[in-house]
Formats: sequence, structure tokens, C-alpha cells
Amino acid sequence: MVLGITWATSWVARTADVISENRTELTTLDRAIGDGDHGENMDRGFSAVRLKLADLPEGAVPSDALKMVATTLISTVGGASGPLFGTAYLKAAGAIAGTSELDGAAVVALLTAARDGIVLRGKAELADKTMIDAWTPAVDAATAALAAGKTEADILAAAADAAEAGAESTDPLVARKGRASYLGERAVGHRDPGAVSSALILRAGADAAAG
Amino acid sequence: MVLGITWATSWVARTADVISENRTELTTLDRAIGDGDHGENMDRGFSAVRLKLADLPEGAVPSDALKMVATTLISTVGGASGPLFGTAYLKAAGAIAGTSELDGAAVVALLTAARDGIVLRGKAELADKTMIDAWTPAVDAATAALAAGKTEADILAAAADAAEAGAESTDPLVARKGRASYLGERAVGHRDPGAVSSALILRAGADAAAG
Amino acid sequence: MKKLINDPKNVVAEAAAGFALAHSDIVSVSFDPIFITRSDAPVAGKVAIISGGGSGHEPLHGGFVGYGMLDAAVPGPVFTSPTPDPIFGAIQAVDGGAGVLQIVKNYTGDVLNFETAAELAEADGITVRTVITNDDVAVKDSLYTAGRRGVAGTVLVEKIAGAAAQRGDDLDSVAAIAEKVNAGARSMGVALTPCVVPHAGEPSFELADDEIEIGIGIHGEPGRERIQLEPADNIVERLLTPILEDLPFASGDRVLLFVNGMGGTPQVELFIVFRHAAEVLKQQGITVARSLVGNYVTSLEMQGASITVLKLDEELEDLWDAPVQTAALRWGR
Amino acid sequence: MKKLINDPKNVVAEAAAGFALAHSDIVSVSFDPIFITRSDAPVAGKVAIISGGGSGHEPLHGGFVGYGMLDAAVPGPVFTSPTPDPIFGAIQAVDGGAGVLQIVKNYTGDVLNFETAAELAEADGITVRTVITNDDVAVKDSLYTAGRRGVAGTVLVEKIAGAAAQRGDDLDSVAAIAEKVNAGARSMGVALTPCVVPHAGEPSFELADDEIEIGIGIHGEPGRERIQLEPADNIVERLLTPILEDLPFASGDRVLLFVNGMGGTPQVELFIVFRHAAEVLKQQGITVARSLVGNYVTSLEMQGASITVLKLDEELEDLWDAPVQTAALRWGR
Ligand SMILES: Nc1ncnc2c1ncn2[C@@H]1O[C@H](COP(=O)(O)OP(=O)(O)O)[C@@H](O)[C@H]1O
Ligand SMILES: Nc1ncnc2c1ncn2[C@@H]1O[C@H](COP(=O)(O)OP(=O)(O)O)[C@@H](O)[C@H]1O
Ligand SMILES: [Mg+2]
Ligand SMILES: [Mg+2]
Ligand SMILES: [Mg+2]
Ligand SMILES: [Mg+2]
Repeated sequence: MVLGITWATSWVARTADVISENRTELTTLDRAIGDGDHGENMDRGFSAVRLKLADLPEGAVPSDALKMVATTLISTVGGASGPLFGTAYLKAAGAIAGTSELDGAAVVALLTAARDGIVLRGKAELADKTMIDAWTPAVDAATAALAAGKTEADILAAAADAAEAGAESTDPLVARKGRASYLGERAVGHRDPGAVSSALILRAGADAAAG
Repeated sequence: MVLGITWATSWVARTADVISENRTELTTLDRAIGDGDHGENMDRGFSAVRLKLADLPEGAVPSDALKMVATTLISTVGGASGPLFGTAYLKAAGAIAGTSELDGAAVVALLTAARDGIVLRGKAELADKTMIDAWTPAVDAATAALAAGKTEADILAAAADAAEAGAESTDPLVARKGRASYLGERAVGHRDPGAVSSALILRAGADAAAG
Repeated sequence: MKKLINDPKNVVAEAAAGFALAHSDIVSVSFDPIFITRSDAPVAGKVAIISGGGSGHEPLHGGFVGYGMLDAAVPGPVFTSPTPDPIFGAIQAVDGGAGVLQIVKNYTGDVLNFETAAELAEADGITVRTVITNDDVAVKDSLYTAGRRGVAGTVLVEKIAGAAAQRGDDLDSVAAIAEKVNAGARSMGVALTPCVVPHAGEPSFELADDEIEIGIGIHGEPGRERIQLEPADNIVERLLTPILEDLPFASGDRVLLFVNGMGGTPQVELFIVFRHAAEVLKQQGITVARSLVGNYVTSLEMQGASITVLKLDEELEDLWDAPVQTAALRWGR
Repeated sequence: MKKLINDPKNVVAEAAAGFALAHSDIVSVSFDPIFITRSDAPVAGKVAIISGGGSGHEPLHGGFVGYGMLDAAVPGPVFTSPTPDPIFGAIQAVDGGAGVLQIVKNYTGDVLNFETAAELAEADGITVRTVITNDDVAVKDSLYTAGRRGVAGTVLVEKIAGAAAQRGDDLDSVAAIAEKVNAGARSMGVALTPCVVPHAGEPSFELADDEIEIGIGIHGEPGRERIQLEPADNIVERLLTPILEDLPFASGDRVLLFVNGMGGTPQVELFIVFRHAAEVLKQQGITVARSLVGNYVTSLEMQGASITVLKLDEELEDLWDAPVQTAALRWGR
């Protein structure tokens, strides 16, 4: 399918669904190495997003949907993940501003801008045991898939696969950012909740493209 | 044996022993229908009493020992049982003041004065589910035994038996005095801790007389 | 049992020592026997007010010793009335020649021990009056029981009587005002969890994960009835209805609404309780003219709360507003 | 989960409503978005001080809004930073023309959301300065972590900076004093039990009956190490030693000793902790010139305590003693 507003809204709607389905799991992960509210935070945000989807004007383009997600998350999530994901969607929207149909290059630009936005706000590096450990592999995989001439759907699928692997890769790490960093060695063996929610978001994007 | 100072000090010492042996049981009973401190209160008092036994002067008579118990309990036990048992021992001492060897009549006078002292302070009646339910049957049994010409030891044994039966008789009662009275019907089925400690005290007196 | 203590036997003495160090500007503490007095006691010519009872209800009573409230507090062992000696010692330490008022919560042990102390003081030539508080509507008051218990309302009696004594009222007037506050105050509490008395080491009673005790006392005694956990608003109505019916409170009344924490309940929950209690009073045309929310009369770490409603008039409002400077209640100076 | 609440979603709003009713003389509360301001805000010409963060730490921060302390507090959901909107709303409501100081506890979420709010305010022409508190010595401070957490010491920063703003200091001076207090304060805490976040419904971590967490945070995060329960005096030394070594504090120093309850710990235990902490300081030649004991920065119903030591000088002592009139901290008026 072509990645237009239908895909964008479907991505957002599917994200809202998987986040609420995984709300308890995300909170449980956060209870282990954080403060046990990540699922609640994300679900509060994306429930608000779901309500606003309907208000998107006629002729809205993907960047309009992402911008709505950004401002809604910033004003409803709170915590660390609110500003981080909010900035991610804001920068992503900027990277594809106005475009009504995204090609592979636009998809890679969108993902790259999102990741860069998170780094800009949170200053995390790879292997700090944060959501970046899902986003950076996703961006790299998407870039490679684009170079290999894959379809938009395959590019998003590659990003989702890499994000999931990236989330798993946080298990053995000691955290250097966020609450988990207070735990030192005790964070080892636990998966970073923000990396898991990031992988859920990217998988929803791929599923939306797969139709 | 004749009931002189040896008997009196042995009674007090044995009481201190059984109270500390039964401390946990008394507290458990008080937890069910009171505030869970009766064993602690009594043990605090009689531990202090035990220490003071040694200070009894040469030539002390039974009333001196009971007076010492009275003042010590009043100044160490606190709670409801402190003033009540304190007054009991004070009145008991008064009833046998100066006597060096107690005959049966003196024993009955001692027990009666103790019981009257508790009523004077606490205003409890029979079947109010208090220590009085142990003391009044004990006084009656002792009086009967005296009339039947029993020995001092048998009089004390009769009092102890009756006190134990009296303590058991509190099980089905609703309390009308003390903390247990706040529970209404919920006190039914539980034994009154003060009645149990009273029976322990009287049994110790009989054992001391039995030699 | 999990507590920040050393030897359970030393809990009261060590806490008193810490209290003395932390609040040396307001109180002095005597250790043998243990009692807490205003650092400027005795105040010549002022009626002295003392209170006390078992420990484990902090800040009651030591936290209310100071200008405009209590002259002395006598802490007994946890949940056990103090003996007459420390009470008598406190009376002697604070008597300023105008007599001493004892404010005693209605428990047999407290009543008997303060009674004995009063006898010792009278024998010593000190005039002592005693006011017994019994604001707990959870307990039926009748000739056939020990009568209603004194609970959170005791704080209001101590604050208002303390202000009367501070402004110079004589012993009879201070006692009369204390009686008036007690007569106009009604309380009832709920427990979500029991508490653990240090020397007992076990919970004072058992509660299932979905059970609460309505009409709880402040000594870990079980309450009147055990029910399933309910939304806070329902619980508030279970506590408030018997309170309002008992006095009774009526439309047009001005009241002080006091939501008291039992010790282990977070402040957000106390304000959620206060919110609905105020709502209910408003619906009934009763004006909440003064309020108090916090842990003032506790049961160690027990989770739960009590609601107290006090009928006000101009005199009581003025005395409530009068300056007070204690560790736990302070305003106006 | 056993709590005196209605719908977990409404905990913060209903508690704010109760708080507004109980303390209408001191604060006003805005509900959409939720923030608490001094009832006389904005105070023209005075530097305004705001703070905030996740709820569940009450009385922090709402209990410290009032004369001589905070101009506004912004409570987020339980243990979750508020979003920029209510923070921005609070800034606009209290700005008196002399600029606004944000006192923010060092948690990524709080820092990022207050940062965004400050950007919005600056765009609106309001000068905003931010001071990040990070007094928790349990967390190693390094470039490779989010840095030390802001915990109980935050109350001392708010009181002292609040007094500086109240006496008329300008924004830079108030910010400098806040930085100075934060720089001189060190804290560490212990948990005996976890807490239960209402919307999670389960304990934030598990602790065996004989285990305690040393170096606990205030959001139900686990601490640095888990050890067997010990006598209070040993625990006090475990907390105090790293505190004293970190600054370091030295013989001859004058300090404020603050023993903070985590919410579910009875007052007697806090004073037992204070007693030994004061003893240890005395042995080291450090003078406890001021003290504070109570539940000020809590973690819902968590049982435990934290110790904070603040290095004092004449200016800080004067500002500490200056009048304050808030729901949770009040003296001098
Ligand atoms: N500096 C940072 N950079 C990137 N991601 C971060 C950073 N700090 C925290 N995170 C992410 O935020 C997640 C926690 O989000 P959440 O629980 O909603 O917020 P909070 O920690 O405030 O409760 C972590 O799992 C981590 O992935
Ligand atoms: N008015 C009374 N008359 C006689 N005995 C009483 C009275 N009130 C209480 N008691 C006795 O005191 C006992 C409780 O003693 P204790 O637990 O030591 O004191 P407290 O109730 O103050 O904790 C009860 O079991 C009962 O036997
Ligand atoms: Mg979290
Ligand atoms: Mg008892
Ligand atoms: Mg008792
Ligand atoms: Mg959080």
C-alpha cells in the first residue's frame, strides 16, 4: 500500500491499541528497574491520541497526524517518556512536513528524525539501556533496507524487527540514563520498558503498512 | 505448713514465675478482646516485685510482703490491671495487717478484702467478664471450705479451683467493663485475660501452701 | 515485626530522648519517671493542663505540649496507661498555683491511674480537676459498658482548653470549656490494616486483604464491625452518618471538621476523605468553619482514618484560632 | 491494594480538591490543569518560586505553598512528572514581574517537563531560572548516570529560597541561595516496606519480612542494596556515614538535622532515629543547630525514613527561622 494519511492514522490507531494491550507488561518492566508507571503513562497518552484522531481535518497529510500525536503526548504523558516521545513525533512530522505520500526515503527520514529528537532531549547514547537502543538499530536497519531497494512496507518491517532485537539487547546492560541508572548492577537482567514500547510503536507502523 | 512469711514470699515468687511463663498467653488473650498488652503489663509488674522480695526486712510478716506487691504493681504495671491488682493486694494486706501466721479465717479475710478492693476501684459485677469472675467464685469457695473445716492449704486450693472455673466461665460472656466491652457480641467466645491472670495468682498461693 | 527501633523495651524512652533533642526550644523532658513539660513550666498563676496515656498515638500527647496547649504530657508504655507516679511527678512539675486540669481519654486504665495520681496530688495540697474525653460514637454509651472511648476529639479539647488556660481563665472555667468541647465533639474511625505493638511483635488483629474495620479504637482494639473494602466516599458516609445523628448536628451549625490519620495512611487519602466529608456536611447545610487534616492521634503504623466533627460557637472559634506553639500544632507565633 | 480512595484515576484531583477546602486560607487550587498557588498570588515585585513533580510525596510540594515558601506547586500523576502545560499555567499564575524560580528534583521526567515549560514561559516573556536538587548520596553522581536524585533536601531548599524571595531578594540571589542549600545538603533513606502506586495496584518492589532497602528513592524505586533488618542505631549509621563523608561535614560545623518519614512509619520511630543521628553528630563535633522531624517528603504508605544533613551559616539559619505559613510547615505567623 502507499503510505499516505490512511497508513499514518492506522499506524497511530494500532499503536494506541498495542500500548493499551501491553500496558500491564510495560508497567511491570518499569516496576523492576523504574517506578512502575510506564504502561500507565503511555496508555494515558495514546488514549488521548485515539480520541483526537477523529478530529484530523479533511485532506490531512501524515505529518499532521504525527504532529497531533506529538502535542498530545507532550501534554498528557508526563514523566521522561512524554517529552522524549513527544519530541520524537514532532521531529518526525517535521521531516515529512506536507508530504502526502511517503516513499522509502521519506520513511527513513521520518525514523531518523524521531531518533535524533530523542537524543536531542535525552542525551542518551547506544547501550545506555534506554529507548534509543530500540530506535538506533531501527534507523540503521531501515537505512540498509532502503539501500537494498526494499518496499516501504519492508523498510518498516526491518525497522520493527531491529527495534525488537534492540529492546532485547538491553537485558544485560547497566543503565546510564533514566531511573534505572540509580540501580547500578541491579538493573542487569531486566529489559528497558521504553525500548519495549518503542518496538511496539514501530511494529504497529509495519503492520499498518502490511495492510 | 503454717501460712507465715515463708508462705507469703513463696506465693509472691511463684506468682512472678507463672506470670512470666504465661506472659505470651495472657497477651494473646488480650489481643483478642483488648489491646494485647496484659501479659506484658503483668510481667513488668511482677518482675519488679521479684527484685524487691529480697529487700523484705528481717521479721517481716505476710502483710508486709503483700503491701510491697501492692505498691510495686501500682507503680510499674499501669493499664487497668495495675491499679486493680494493686488495690487488691493493698486491701488484702490491710485485712491481715501484722498477723505473722494466717489461719483459715485470715485466708478468707485476705481473699475477700482483695476482691472487694477490685470492686471498689473497678465497679465490676459478677459476669461483667472481668477478673471479678475469677475472684468472687474463689472467695465463695474459700468461705465454704472454711465452714467445712478445711485446712488453710485446702481453702487456698478450693479458691484456686474456683478461680480457674470462673475464668473459663467468662468465655460465653459479653463484656460490660474494660476494653472488651467495646466489642459487644464480638467478645463472646474469648476468655478474659485478667480473670486468667487472677486464677494464676490464686493457684500460685495454693501451690505455695501445698509446700 | 519490622520497625526502626532498638530494644522494644526502650522505645518510649528513646523516642522521648529524640523528641527532647529535636524540640528543646519548646519542651523539657524528665526521664525517671518519664514526662514532658513546657520548657517554661511551671507558669506562675496559670492553670496547668496535663494529659497522657499509652504511647503509640504520637504526636498525641507530647506533640501538643507548649504555649497555648498542654503544660505536660505523660507517655505510658505503648498502648498502656502510665502509672500514677509519673503523672503525679508531672502535676508537681507544672502546677503554677492555679490548679491542674487532667484531660484523660476514657479507658479504664487511664481513668484509674490518673485518679490515683490526683489523689496523691490532692494529698500534696494541689487542686486537681479531671475531664474525661469520650467522643467515639462507635461505642454504645451505657451504664453497662466502660462507656464511650476518648479518641481524636481529645486533640480539640486540649487545644481549646489550652487556649483558655493561656488567656488566664481559672480552673473551673478551663474545666468547663474542656467539658463543652468534649460534649460537642463526635468521632468515628476506620482501619484498613492493624498495627504491631513493639513488645507483642504481632498484629493486634487480623484483617483479610479486602476487609476493613469500622469503628476502630486507637489501641489496636478491633472495631465494631468488619466489612468489605469500599470506595472512600462510601466509607466516609459510614463514619459521618452516626457522628451527625449522635449529637445531633443540624443544618445551620458551624463546625470544625477534623480528618485524622491513624499513622500509616498517605496524606492524599486523608484529603480525599476530607473532600467528601465536607461535601456531605455542605449538603446538610452544615458550615465547615475550621478544619484540621493530618496524623494527630495515631495507632502506630495502622492504616486508616477517623473523622471528628466539633460544634463551634464564637468562643470556641476564637480559642481555636488563638496562638499555639507546640511540636505538632503551631500557628500565630 | 487497600486504600481510602475512589477511582485510582481521580486520586490527585480529589486530593487537591480536599486540600483546597481544608486550606482555603492559604492556597487556591486550579483544576484544569491542576496546580496549587498561594491564595494571594501573584505577589507583585516578588520573585515567584514554583516546584512540582509526581504526586505521592505529600506534603511535598502543595503543603509548602504559602507565605515565605512556594508560590505554586504542580502535582503530576502519582510518581509521574507533570506535563509542561500545568507547569506553564502555574508560572503564568504566580509571576509577579520579578521572574520565576523553578525548584526541580533531579529526575529525567521532571527535568525535561519543567525545561519545556520554561521554554514556553520564556517565549511568553517571563524570565525563568531553574535549580535542580540532587541531595541523595545513595546514587553515585557521574557523567554516566542521570546523576544524583533530588529527595528530602528539596524541602530545605524550598523553605530557605522561599524566605529569601519573601524578604525581597532578586531572581539571581534567590537562585544562588537555592543552589547553596542544595550544595550543602546530603540525604540518604531506608525502606522497610514498599509502597503501592494506586493505578498499578501492586507493591513497587518486594521485600522479605526481615529485609530492608538501603538507599531507597522516593518513587518506589528499589534502593542500592538489600540487607537484613538491623537495630535502628545501626541503620542510622549506615545512612549517616556516607552523608557525612560525601560533603564532607567536619568537626565544628553547624548543621540542620532532618529526619524525614517515608509516610507509613510511626513518629516514635522517627524520633528514635533522630536521637541516635544527633548522638553520632555530637561525637563528631558537629553541632545540631536546627532540626526537623516528620513526614515531609513521602512515598505514599512506604515505611522507612531518610536522614538529611544541611551545612548552616548565619544567613541560612536566619532564612530558616524566618516566618513561614504553609499547610505543612508553619511558624512565626
Ligand atoms: N535520558 C533518556 N534518554 C532516552 N530515553 C530515556 C531517558 N531517560 C529515560 N528514558 C526512557 O524512559 C523510560 C521510562 O519512561 P517512564 O517510566 O514513562 O518515565 P519515568 O521514568 O519518568 O517514570 C525508560 O525505560 C527509558 O527508555
Ligand atoms: N472495671 C474493671 N473491673 C475489674 N476488672 C477490670 C475492669 N476493667 C478491666 N478489668 C480487667 O483488666 C484486664 C485488662 O488488663 P490490661 O490489659 O493489663 O489493661 P488495659 O485494658 O488497660 O490494657 C481485663 O482482662 C479485665 O479482667
Ligand atoms: Mg516510570
Ligand atoms: Mg490490655
Ligand atoms: Mg493497655
Ligand atoms: Mg514516573
